[in-house]
Amino acid sequence: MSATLYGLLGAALVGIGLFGLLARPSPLLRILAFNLLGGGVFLVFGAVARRGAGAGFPGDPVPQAIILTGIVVAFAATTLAVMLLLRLSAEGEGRSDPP
Amino acid sequence: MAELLQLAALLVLLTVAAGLLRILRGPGAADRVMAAQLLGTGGIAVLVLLAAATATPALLDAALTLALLAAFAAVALVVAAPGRASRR
Amino acid sequence: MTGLLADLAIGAAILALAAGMVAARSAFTATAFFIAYGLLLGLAWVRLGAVDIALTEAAIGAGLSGVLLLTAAARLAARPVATERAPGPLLTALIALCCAAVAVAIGAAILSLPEPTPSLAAEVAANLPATALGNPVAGVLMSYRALDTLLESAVVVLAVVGVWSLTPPGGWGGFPGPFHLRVESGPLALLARLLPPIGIVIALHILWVGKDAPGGKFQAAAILAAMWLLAWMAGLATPPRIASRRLRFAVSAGAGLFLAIGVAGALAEGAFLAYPAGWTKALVLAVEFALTASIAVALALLVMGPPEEEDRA
Amino acid sequence: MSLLLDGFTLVAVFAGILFFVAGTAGLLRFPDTSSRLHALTKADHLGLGLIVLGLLPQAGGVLPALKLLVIWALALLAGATVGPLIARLAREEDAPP
Repeated sequence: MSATLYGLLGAALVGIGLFGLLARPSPLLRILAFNLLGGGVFLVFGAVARRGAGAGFPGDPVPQAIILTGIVVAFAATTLAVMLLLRLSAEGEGRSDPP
Repeated sequence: MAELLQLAALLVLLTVAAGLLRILRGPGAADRVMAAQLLGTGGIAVLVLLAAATATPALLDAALTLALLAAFAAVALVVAAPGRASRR
Repeated sequence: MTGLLADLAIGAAILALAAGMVAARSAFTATAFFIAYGLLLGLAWVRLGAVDIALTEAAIGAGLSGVLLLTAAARLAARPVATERAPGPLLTALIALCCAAVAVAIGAAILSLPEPTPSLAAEVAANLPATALGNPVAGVLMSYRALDTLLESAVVVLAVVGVWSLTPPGGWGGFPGPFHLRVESGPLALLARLLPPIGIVIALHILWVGKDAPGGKFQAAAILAAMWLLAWMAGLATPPRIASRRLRFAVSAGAGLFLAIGVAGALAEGAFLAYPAGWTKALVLAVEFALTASIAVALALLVMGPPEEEDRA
Repeated sequence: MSLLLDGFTLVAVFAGILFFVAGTAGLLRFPDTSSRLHALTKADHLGLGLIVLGLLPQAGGVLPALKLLVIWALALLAGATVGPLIARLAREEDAPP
């Protein structure tokens, strides 16, 4: 039962994240919304893993391992996005054009 | 005993959820930082209670990580709070 | 009964924070919501029986992402980026409708999942003794899906390269990260002196225990990165210049060793990333320690960001 | 003997919860920031402290008990560090320089 609940929570997070990504102009808010979207997808994955519990494990370890990898990769992507944004804001100061 | 500890974890969780109102509504940045700090401590309490209730010592490692990083996040919250020009 | 109530409370709190984040006016508010969301997501993962992921979410979601986004929010407040106009009410409503449709579709898929859920848990349990690891998730990460872990450590190295490539023209080869961020304030300096030693011991504990219980290299690496960042934020530790060979070797050593072991496995055992019979535990440990160190350095450098202009110090 | 320990655990844990509830109520009800900070630190330190204290007999082993104490020590350290920073932030918001 709780797995389905978290699956639905994941689906709702995907919806909210997508809305934030599309309807909010502020770029940092979009990066946050993108992380919400990712969190929702991982929750859906986690709910499937929880339903696949067996052989003495509280959850199917294969999707859990993939989610773990996904969280680290999503963080790497978020840092790149944030650094691009900061460079954009630094460039926006009307600095001298690069050589 | 285990059910009572799980009930205790639930009570702490509900308290922390109520504390979220301060984050959502808090007028100033300081209020939000405080609520985030309380949420961190509440989360640690829930994890510790669940560790005892379900006898999974792994949750203690999760609580340890949370305790370590809740402080780190709270400091970052304060350092980066708006209107801090004077502190920098 | 208490379990269901806990799930409902966690779910409602996460939804409230997510909605609050999207509707937030200031970036700082949204980021404060994001940190609270990360903490609650960790509890959700514990309820879903995935303590490994709860650890990772707490370390990376609440810790590193929070600091990264907060420093970004603070610096963007000083120099906002020109953003285009927000969509009009009609368009916003249309977007909301489509997003709701996506969410409902995924929800419907969740509700109609096949009843005997296809699961690989049995296969993992059957083959776990061969990997000499007790933690199934670590077993999957290090032997069955070792390729994923190798590619992931390569992604982290590439992210560092990507972030460094954003160095402004005058700043190449300089110290990573902005200059003015470091704050010599009393309480922060106290924490920066007391926490790192404890953090390092905890990180090593989590790495070591990760073989047979939830834990492992990514969680340990995130904690180590957080400790280095804390010392850096308090002005106690200055990272080496990005041009230094040592720093670049540290970032790429983990992935390099893992790749070397993979190739050696291909030559010796005929299959890429196959561990020779008696060597599994030793090789896995070597890779785990090397990856932890490399990923910790890489994650910290990612949060610090590229070097700044020298003259703008 | 174990009944006594269980009793102690329950009393301490629920006392800790009481502080959490009081602290959160303070956080929500108090008018200005500094009084909220006062409420927060109570809930923060005493709430978690009593819960940890109550759980020590249930820890089942020295290492878990040690972990519990380290968790509490870290929470205290965090509170001690963040408290003055929050106070400075609050004062700054009320009276910007």
